[in-house]
Amino acid sequence: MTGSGRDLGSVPDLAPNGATPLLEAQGVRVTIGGTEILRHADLRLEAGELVAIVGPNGAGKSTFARAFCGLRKPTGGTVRWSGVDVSTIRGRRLARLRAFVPQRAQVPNGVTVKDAIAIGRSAHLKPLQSFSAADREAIAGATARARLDGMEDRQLNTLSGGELQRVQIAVGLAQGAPVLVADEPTAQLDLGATAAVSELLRDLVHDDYGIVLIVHDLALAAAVADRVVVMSDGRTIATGPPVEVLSKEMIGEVWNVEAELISHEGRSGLHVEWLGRT
Amino acid sequence: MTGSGRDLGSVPDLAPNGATPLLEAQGVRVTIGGTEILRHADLRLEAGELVAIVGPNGAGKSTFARAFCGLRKPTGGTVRWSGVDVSTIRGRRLARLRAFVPQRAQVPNGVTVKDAIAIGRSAHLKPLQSFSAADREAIAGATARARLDGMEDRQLNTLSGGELQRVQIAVGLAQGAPVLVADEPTAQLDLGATAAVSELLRDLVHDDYGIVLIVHDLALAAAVADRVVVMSDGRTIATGPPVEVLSKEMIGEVWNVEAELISHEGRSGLHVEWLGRT
Amino acid sequence: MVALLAAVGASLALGAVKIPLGEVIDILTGKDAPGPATQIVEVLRLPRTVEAILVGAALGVAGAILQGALANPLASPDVIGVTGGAGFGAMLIILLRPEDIGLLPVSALVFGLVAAAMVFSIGFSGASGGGVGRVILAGIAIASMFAAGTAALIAAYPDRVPSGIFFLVGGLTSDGWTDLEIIWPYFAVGFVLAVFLVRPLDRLMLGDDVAASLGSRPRAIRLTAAVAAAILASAAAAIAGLVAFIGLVIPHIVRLAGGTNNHTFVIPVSALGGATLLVAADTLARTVRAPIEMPVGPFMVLLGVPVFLWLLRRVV
Amino acid sequence: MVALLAAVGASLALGAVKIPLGEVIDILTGKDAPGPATQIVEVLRLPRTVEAILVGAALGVAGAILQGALANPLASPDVIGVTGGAGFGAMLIILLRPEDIGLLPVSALVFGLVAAAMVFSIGFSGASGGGVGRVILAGIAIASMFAAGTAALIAAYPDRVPSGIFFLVGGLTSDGWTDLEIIWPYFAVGFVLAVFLVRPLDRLMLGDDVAASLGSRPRAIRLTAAVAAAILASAAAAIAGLVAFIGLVIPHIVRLAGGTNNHTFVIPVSALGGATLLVAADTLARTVRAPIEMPVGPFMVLLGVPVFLWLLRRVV
Amino acid sequence: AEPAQAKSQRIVALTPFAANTMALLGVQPKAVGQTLGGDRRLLPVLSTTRVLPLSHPNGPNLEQLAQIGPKVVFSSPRWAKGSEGMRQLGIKVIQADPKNLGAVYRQTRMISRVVGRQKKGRQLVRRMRKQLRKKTANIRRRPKVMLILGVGRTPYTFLGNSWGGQLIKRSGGRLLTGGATASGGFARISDETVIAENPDVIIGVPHANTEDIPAMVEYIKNNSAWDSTNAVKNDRVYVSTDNSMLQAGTDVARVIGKIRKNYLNNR
Ligand SMILES: Nc1ncnc2c1ncn2[C@@H]1O[C@H](COP(=O)(O)OP(=O)(O)OP(=O)(O)O)[C@@H](O)[C@H]1O
Ligand SMILES: Nc1ncnc2c1ncn2[C@@H]1O[C@H](COP(=O)(O)OP(=O)(O)OP(=O)(O)O)[C@@H](O)[C@H]1O
Ligand SMILES: [Mg+2]
Ligand SMILES: [Mg+2]
Repeated sequence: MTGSGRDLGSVPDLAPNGATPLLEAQGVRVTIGGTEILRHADLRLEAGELVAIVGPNGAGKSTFARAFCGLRKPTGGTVRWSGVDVSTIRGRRLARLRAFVPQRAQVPNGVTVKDAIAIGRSAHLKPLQSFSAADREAIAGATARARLDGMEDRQLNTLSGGELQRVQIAVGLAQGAPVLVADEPTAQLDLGATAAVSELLRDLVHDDYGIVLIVHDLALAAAVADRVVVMSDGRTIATGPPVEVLSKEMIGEVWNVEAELISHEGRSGLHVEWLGRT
Repeated sequence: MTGSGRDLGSVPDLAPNGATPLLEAQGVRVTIGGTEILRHADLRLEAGELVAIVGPNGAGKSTFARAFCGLRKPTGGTVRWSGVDVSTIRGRRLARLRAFVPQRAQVPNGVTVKDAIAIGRSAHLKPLQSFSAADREAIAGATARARLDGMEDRQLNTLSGGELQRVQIAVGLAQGAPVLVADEPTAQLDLGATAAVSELLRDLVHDDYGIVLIVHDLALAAAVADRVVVMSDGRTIATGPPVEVLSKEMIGEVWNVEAELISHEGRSGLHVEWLGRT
Repeated sequence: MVALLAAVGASLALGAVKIPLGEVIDILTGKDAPGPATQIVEVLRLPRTVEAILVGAALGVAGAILQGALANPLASPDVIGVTGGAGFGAMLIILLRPEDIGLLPVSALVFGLVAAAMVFSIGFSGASGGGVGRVILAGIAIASMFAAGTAALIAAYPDRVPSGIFFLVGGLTSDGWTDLEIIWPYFAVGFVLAVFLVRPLDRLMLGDDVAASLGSRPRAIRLTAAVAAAILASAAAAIAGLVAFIGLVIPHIVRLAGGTNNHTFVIPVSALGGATLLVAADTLARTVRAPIEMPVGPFMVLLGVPVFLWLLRRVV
Repeated sequence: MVALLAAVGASLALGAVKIPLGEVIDILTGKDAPGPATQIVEVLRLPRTVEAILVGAALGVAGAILQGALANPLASPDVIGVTGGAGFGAMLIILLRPEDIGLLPVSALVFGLVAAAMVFSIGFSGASGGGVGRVILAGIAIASMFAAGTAALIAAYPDRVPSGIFFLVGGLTSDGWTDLEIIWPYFAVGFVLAVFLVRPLDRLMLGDDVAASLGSRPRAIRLTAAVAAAILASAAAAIAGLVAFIGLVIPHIVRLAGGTNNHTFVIPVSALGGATLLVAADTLARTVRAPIEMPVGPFMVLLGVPVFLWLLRRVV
Repeated sequence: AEPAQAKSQRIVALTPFAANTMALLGVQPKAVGQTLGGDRRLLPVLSTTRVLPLSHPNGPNLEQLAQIGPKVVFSSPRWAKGSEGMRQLGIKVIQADPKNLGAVYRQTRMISRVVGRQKKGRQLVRRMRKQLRKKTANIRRRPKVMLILGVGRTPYTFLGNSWGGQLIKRSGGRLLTGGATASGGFARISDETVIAENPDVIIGVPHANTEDIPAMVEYIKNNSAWDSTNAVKNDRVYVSTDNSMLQAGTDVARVIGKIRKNYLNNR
């Protein structure tokens, strides 16, 4: 699979310059209905970097992602995209900065795979404008990358769990933004598809995309991420290269599980004490 | 975590005897809208056994599970629960035979965790009958096993992805049937919760439950399953002990990925060539 | 419960003719001699109050059941064609054969049930039969058909329309026990079905797959629920015309107030709430401008909507 | 498109008075001398056909937009209070101030918009404001209020109700360009908004999160869609009364026929379909029992429901 | 029905026709009905009689009625829904709201039987027939008349079998469309037909107040579909706000005389 990379996206309105990172979130806090769900979360993303966010259920990963993507107003802290405060960016400009693939998909009736991907691209169009050849190419590229060729005319509500998740990714890809934020895009995917998505993400990184991947599979995170951010109880508690951060101690402390990343013939695998025989 | 086991369930109407297995599905076929989705699937489950069904997206795992649980009428083949044809079993009798935890959850408004688990138990009641002390104990047991204590009054639609999945499992547990069929119950779970679910499942097996687990994580399947069934393209193509079935060759053939199960200090981990550097 | 009792008391005690509460109690306990007062209480007020209780409860339950079975907050007896059918059946009598007005309840009941049956025969057939989408679409088609029939009748007999209005806007009348004597079995069947539907509807909330796993058949539940709602709503329409408000709004009020969608709570409380609202509104409608009787709808709204809006503001 | 043109041709050519098609064309191209035939075509048939096209298209679009924005197949202009408001506005004039009958379209329009505005102010406020559930509940509350108001008016002036029938059952009239001269800007605004809503509504189908990710604001889209639908439906009610069928059924027919929910397809085709159906049904209503004009509703149902049921049987 | 002693009998008359007939027969009803906002067309002798407000659907308030305790109620199909309740109260309900001239005579005789004044009843009918003959004599002109019910752009036209249509025919007018009939007695007539048939007189029965008549006339004249008709051109558009065109009374001859004089210019 070769990266047609930048062809997918158009040049963003706010071109990143060397100094400011693509995304910088500091001390983000979110309160829902009186309880503080996100207490203090930081994130920094450069172009050409894949950051994985890991952490237990309910740690606030999805909430954090929604906040720094501008989908939910934080109650505190700052989020800057290429130095610009996210609350001042709107509509298509925001859509061209980042694509967000949510954790829970809505499965509408009467929508085909092709339609859904085209809708993802529509963020690029001015009202009334119709798809250009470049747009159509981006749609075809996203379809191919998500390995959905031949499924274009299937209705979303007849897809298997994994197929649906690939469509979600394709929708995000068609958007063609330089940053892709994906909230557990591989939860329902089989091993092969997960590997394909991993390759795809690395390809995108190679083409200077910035990627935030929220994921539970620590082995996968370790394999694809340049940097891992660990969240726990509403806070980002560690950040750094996978091998450093995902130590046996950290895993034991945060996830309460006896597990270790072990490398074998250059491939790392997570060896977990599943049945707590300790 | 200790297994209160059989307390959860009541004695099924159709008690298994030594000869007939709890569940036996042979040559099951399912056709939807003219296309044959399930071509030929076999499964045999004994009490005290955990069988994992693995296979790529769209292989027909969910369809097979729905068919042998009596949720969808197969177009061919036979499904017998303790020797009785599934199509002749109805209503509460079927509900006491097996619990099914579906892949895609519906998230209703205005339902609390406690309510949902109680609904799972309601399959045990005659119309108009109300919960007995034993029922309430089963509900409390299911809540505790799914680690949902303290969350009883939360609304389902405010839960995180992983929390929701634990509720689904708890609903199935409250049902108290001797067979639990779970379709990817750990897809959204964190490492700790996955380990907890694994332990829970093994506990149940220890208490003579029969369990069918559909799962993408081969390392997990290998660790918890007594037997693994591989599905591909609508067929069950292999069955046997994990280490035999999940060979490097099988994985390469079915999932099209370079990966290997490697044991280290008694824990096996899956070492995957994520980025296809082959 | 207390509210219902208070409403019932008021309903029996108040009316165009003043009868002291003590006398009302004497009459009800059979202590009072026959006379106009006895006649008013026994022949007019008592049956009417009983009708109000039954109709209000039936509509509350029908709405709650349907909103549960179709998982749609806009569901109401309209949706399964009952309102359209009953309206047509009533107009047929009122406009076309006013001399047979005694047949009105029967005609409304029969056409309400026929319309519902048509909706079910379309909605529950075919591959996706029994799915929420199909039932809703079938309901739309059939309801439109009967609405068109009603429109045709109304347009043909404009001078008789004022007589039909009371049915279309809904309201109770004082006419002794005759209607109830015919209709009560339908209420009975509907309420009994509703009781047995409480748990299955709860299961349906968790999705068709979970419900099936718990031993229920989602299609069968949906059909039974729709049938029960059709029976209750048709019976209610036969007695009180088209009182749309209760079936649509009461279950929402109950859900908002209770903070839960559990049918174990929603269905019985909707019955109570519907009965209370209708009894109270009918008492107001009879007394506010006595001896003129006003339509009951505005009073239901007057009592119900403020509560609804207040809950909406607080809870959601 | 062809069907619409055929319907328009028939609408212009047919009527209670027979005018040969050749003469109709001559009149339209200005070749014919003034006379009764010219008057009939120019003052009666042409404006009425134009009205039918606009009203049909407006209702089709309003329904399609609302069903999309609220993700509910039961959504129609009823749901955001427009029908209730417009009905109240019309009855206010017809029953309370019959001497000012000329104000009927304006009153219907204004009250339709007021009701919608009330729904929006409740539905789009608060923490969960703009969520589908809240908007629907607010719509139910406000629609009930206006329905109660209408019921109260009707009860107060029962004898005047026959005058209101044609508004309530809906239908076009032959009265030149006067109404359109006042109302056209509303149609214009509504249609323009609808065009800009096509893509945002498509995005909304994939869920609020995806829509937000694509740079849309779900609440804003929902509000704009509801406003556009309110304007279109109020304008339609001002001209043709309460024609419920089109807004509810046409979008479903279009979706079933096209096999897609894509708004790029559904919205324009609903406009075409609504216009075609209303023009055709109105032509039938005028001619079937000429010189008597029948209400248009039954004919829409006669033409629309068989298609709907046929599609339902085939596609779903 | 058994002839009864009228004065000692308790009778309530809900329709003006029944009340006036009773009065003409020399019997006072216990109470008379009056619709909400409706026009009272009662004879002066009835001015002191107790009035029961009528509202849909039952007509009178049944509690009030029970208190009065009548033996007989003269009602109308409009209040049919209330009949059952009245019967339950032990009241005999008799319909007395004629829809055509023949029924006026029949029901007059019927009322006279019920109140026990059969002889007076026969005299009354004879007198009515004679007056009618007088009022319908010497018809010279037969203008084409459009009689419309209601307000707005979509009024109904009275057909030949409606009460108003019969009055117009008796008064010498020709109804539009040759007086076609339909089961309800009313229909919308296509404006195209109006232009083609070109009525000489337009009479509106709008359910409005008397003081609104000029506004209503103005509105009818401004209907662009009708402005080419003789009626509008010759300023012969009238509005009648009482319900004499809608509901039969005992004064048929007087009403016909009024129509001929005021609207048809036929005397
Ligand atoms: N609307 C809400 N009301 C109350 N609590 C909420 C709401 N939304 C989220 N939460 C809580 O906030 C916490 C964080 O949720 P979030 O979805 O961000 O977790 P997460 O890290 O993504 O978890 P997972 O891995 O399970 O998806 C959870 O405990 C969740 O229950
Ligand atoms: N209603 C339907 N119409 C057409 N095809 C369907 C329908 N339901 C399922 N399929 C197809 O049947 C195949 C098997 O689906 P199934 O859900 O059983 O797969 P699965 O093995 O569970 O996959 P996953 O691991 O992704 O959940 C898929 O290709 C799916 O697209
Ligand atoms: Mg999450
Ligand atoms: Mg699956």
